[in-house]
Amino acid sequence: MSEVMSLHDAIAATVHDGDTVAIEGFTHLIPHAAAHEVIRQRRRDLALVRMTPDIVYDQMIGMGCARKLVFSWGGNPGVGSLHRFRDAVERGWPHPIALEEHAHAAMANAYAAGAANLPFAVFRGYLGVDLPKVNPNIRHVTCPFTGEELAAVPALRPDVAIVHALKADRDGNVLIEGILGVQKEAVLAAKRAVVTVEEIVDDLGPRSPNAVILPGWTIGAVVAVPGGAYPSYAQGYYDRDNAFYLGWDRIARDRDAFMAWMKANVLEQGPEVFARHRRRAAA
Amino acid sequence: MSEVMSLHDAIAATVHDGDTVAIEGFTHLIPHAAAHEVIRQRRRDLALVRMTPDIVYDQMIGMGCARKLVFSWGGNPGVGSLHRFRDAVERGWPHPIALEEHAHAAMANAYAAGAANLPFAVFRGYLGVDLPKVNPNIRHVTCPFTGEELAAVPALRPDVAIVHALKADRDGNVLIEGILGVQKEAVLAAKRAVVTVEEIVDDLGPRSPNAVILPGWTIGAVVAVPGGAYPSYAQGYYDRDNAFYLGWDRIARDRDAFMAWMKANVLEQGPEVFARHRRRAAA
Amino acid sequence: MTLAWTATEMMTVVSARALSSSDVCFVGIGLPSAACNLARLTHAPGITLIYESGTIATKPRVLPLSIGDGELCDTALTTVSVPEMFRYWLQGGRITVGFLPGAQIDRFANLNTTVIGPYDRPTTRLPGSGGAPEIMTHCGEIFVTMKQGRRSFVDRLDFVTTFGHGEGGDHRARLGIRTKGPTRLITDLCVFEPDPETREMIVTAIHPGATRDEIRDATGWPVRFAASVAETAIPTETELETLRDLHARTRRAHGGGV
Amino acid sequence: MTLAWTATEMMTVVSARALSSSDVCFVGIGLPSAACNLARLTHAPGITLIYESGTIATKPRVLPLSIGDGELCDTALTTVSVPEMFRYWLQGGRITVGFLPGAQIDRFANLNTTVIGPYDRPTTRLPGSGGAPEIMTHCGEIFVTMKQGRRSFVDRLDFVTTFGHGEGGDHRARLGIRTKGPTRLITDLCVFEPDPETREMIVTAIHPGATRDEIRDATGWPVRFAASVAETAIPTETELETLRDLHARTRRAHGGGV
Repeated sequence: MSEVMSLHDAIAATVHDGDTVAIEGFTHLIPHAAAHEVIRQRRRDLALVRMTPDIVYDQMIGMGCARKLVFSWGGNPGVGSLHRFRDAVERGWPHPIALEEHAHAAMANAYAAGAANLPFAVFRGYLGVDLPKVNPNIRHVTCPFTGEELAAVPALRPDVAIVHALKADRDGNVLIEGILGVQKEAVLAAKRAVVTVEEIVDDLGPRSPNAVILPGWTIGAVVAVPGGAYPSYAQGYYDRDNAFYLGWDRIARDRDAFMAWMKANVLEQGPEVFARHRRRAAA
Repeated sequence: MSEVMSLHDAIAATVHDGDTVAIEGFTHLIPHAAAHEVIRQRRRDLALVRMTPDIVYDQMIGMGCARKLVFSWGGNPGVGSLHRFRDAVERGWPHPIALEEHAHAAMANAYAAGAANLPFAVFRGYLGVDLPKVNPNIRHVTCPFTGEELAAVPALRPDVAIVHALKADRDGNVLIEGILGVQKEAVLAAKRAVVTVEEIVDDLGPRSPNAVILPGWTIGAVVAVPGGAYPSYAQGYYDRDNAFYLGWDRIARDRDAFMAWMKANVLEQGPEVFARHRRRAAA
Repeated sequence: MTLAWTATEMMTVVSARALSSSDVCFVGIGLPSAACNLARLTHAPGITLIYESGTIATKPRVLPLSIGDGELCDTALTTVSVPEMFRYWLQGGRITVGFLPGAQIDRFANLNTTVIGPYDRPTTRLPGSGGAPEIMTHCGEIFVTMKQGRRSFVDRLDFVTTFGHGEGGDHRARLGIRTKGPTRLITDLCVFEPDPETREMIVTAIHPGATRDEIRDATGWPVRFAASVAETAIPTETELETLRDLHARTRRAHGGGV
Repeated sequence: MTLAWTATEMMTVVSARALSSSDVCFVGIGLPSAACNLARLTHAPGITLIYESGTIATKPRVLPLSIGDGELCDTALTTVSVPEMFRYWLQGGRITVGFLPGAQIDRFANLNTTVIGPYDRPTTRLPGSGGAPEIMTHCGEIFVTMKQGRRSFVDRLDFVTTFGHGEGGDHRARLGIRTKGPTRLITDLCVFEPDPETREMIVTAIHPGATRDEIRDATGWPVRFAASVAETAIPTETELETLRDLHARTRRAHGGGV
């Protein structure tokens, strides 16, 4: 059964220095507020996992939380580079970062394998490309029926998954709707999970019999953080703030500008600042 | 793009003697009307595939349509044996039938592998049991990371999948809701697919953004056959006729009683007889 | 001696008592379904029931007659596809207790539901594996429920459909299986539990009215009894009433429809 | 010479023309998204658009700014999870055309989006693979769209992120790949198509206003021209109006929100 608690307590209880942490979200429902809390609590030596590391991971890398990044596409979507990520890879600032690099197909299959308690994922992929030369975690298996060689990667089994969802009921059952990404797989693959939601309701209400739901007993902690996905979006609650993504490019380009922004907007704030974004679309 | 056509024409165009045919449905949405059409068209030498062969496969086996059965549980759910299936296996009537026997986990994974265009499925299973001794299509792969041995079975790639669903729109996009079974996987794994539906509507209407839908271009033919899942059920249309399942035991026990029933209720009828079951629950 | 309850009621009540609110159960049709819902309606209101048709956290008002009744879906938290059920939920290790029946069982709670006689020329063709082989290895523990008799409680299975404790001892561990396997075998006469060392199923409790001789006569291997054998507590009024109400509700709901 | 359209508009229009109503497209953000929706709004109303965020048969009223805008989900037939998208839809072989960009491309349309410089000590770290390697092998065919220049059209890639025609000839077939790979490379100056034998990308059409010398200057390998090189038809009024309306609608929709 999941526990409803404060974001501070949920992160403090769940995320430890050195953990492998998947903070997931595919454009939609990226848990910015939860990631800020991890930064505020000064977690170190994290192995960060995500298919599409974008601004939140740029922030965590720039603030020195990460020793390693497991990923398949690292950029500011529609804008360009992640400057803090590049600064870490190209110049080792604030410290060097190890990379385990994959393609999307590998990561998506690896999360699904983790959720299914398999040690590895098998798929058709990585044919003719250079990534297997630099990533020893890309191997092969042979089909025992056809003799065909297929790509294999280890299942992703993070210590912690952190995702944002639309709403939860009082038993901590969480509803995700719209663009689903790999959030369900990430939570089921992880040892522990924190889910932030736009709201906690008495009843999830009328829904498809096949609604995408994470039952409360698959989650460690559920936290209401209205607006907690901003500047990404929560379907039916608020839209993506594209201007923020554009603006981030300028902030992140410069180490000092970045540090100043993080101090003013993350270190000296709490999750309640996200509430101003809730239901903006509806307003 | 799927074509809307008559059940006779859809089966005539899609199912050929010797084909591997998956007529799927997991308690819910079993395509009885379509299976009857296959029987009426006197298809022969079919390799029938289904996780849970029940009455429709008992009928097809008893009518001599099948040379082989690929399955994981063959019984009359909640009632007992499938007598026509047993008569074929135990006494070779009307002719012997080859068995390729699996467990549910293997079949479910094999359909998913087929839908994903993989040559085989890998899962944790078949440990310590006798089935691998009698089924050469149960093999093993070794995890290239941990050395663990896992079970492997060939992907299911039927020539034809036949399923029943709730409704389709005029473009042949098909909605499935409620107990989903492996129908989506079976259709995506097959070379050709026929879907019977309770009704064809102008618009699928308000639904979850993540509704389970088979787009028209994944299906060969869509046919409106109201009541076509009877005596199984269609959620929101009519309930399962449990008395029919109980009654089938008596009919199927005896070869003559079976043949008489099939003559009166299948060979001399058409799919329109199923219409009397439509919306019985709602009436 | 005439009892105020049937053998099936006794088995159902004993099965229900073994469950708690924190369990996540993989439920089969028939007695397991009655037992799980009886537990939910009495001492284990928080129990999570999952049926292999994909219905998660379902709270049926009446007992389903098939593994995929609409009632299960209507009252579920959500319903997933069968491939997802077997991958993320069963193999994913999210089930604490599974219930299994068998046509044949041996002293190590291995089960046969495939054939009587040789596989290629069976005298009786049974339904086959279904989900059982992987339910047995992936659930935290397994309760087996079967009526006892020499034709079903056999010295040697005709076919090992489902691996319980194998040859006993550390056989499960040797195959890399980390779950407990069959921890209880609940019959109409008694309860068996595995010997801590040999893993042979031995009698640990006898139902009121049953005798050791009856149990011996109904078992196809030389049955062993634990050093201390309990007498099963009789069904309480609440247990019996709740169970009978559930069955009556079920009959009313299904009776009119056919 | 001043044209009545921009280079990007030309690329978009040429890309759109290559699509038909029977195509199922795996659409990327930016120019491919504009081209696919332009095709849908003009000559290919039946085209099926799929974005890797899971949205199937989407009909966005305005262009999405990210691969997972709410607009894509709101106007989709349905939206599936990312693992399902990569398994059942992309790897499942259900996509006829994919669009890919690259930071670097070579004469066989292999692409680099990983690093400039050595992998371990890059001078420029690029975003990485994303879906590209498997989009390139699983879609029926691939259109690559890139502005031409010597820094991007290179003799040798720093890193092969995505395998196009490899070393040319039957290299794809030798790896067991059955799809066509890059069948068009659409630039701001011209259109390349693979030589039927060598699979080297050769110029088959030149956009109005562009010259062979311009193309040579902007290509880091000794560029080859087909025996017969066409001139790209100029954008029609309908094409330009529809495209500009789409962009204007997009600006209005997104402009006010931020």
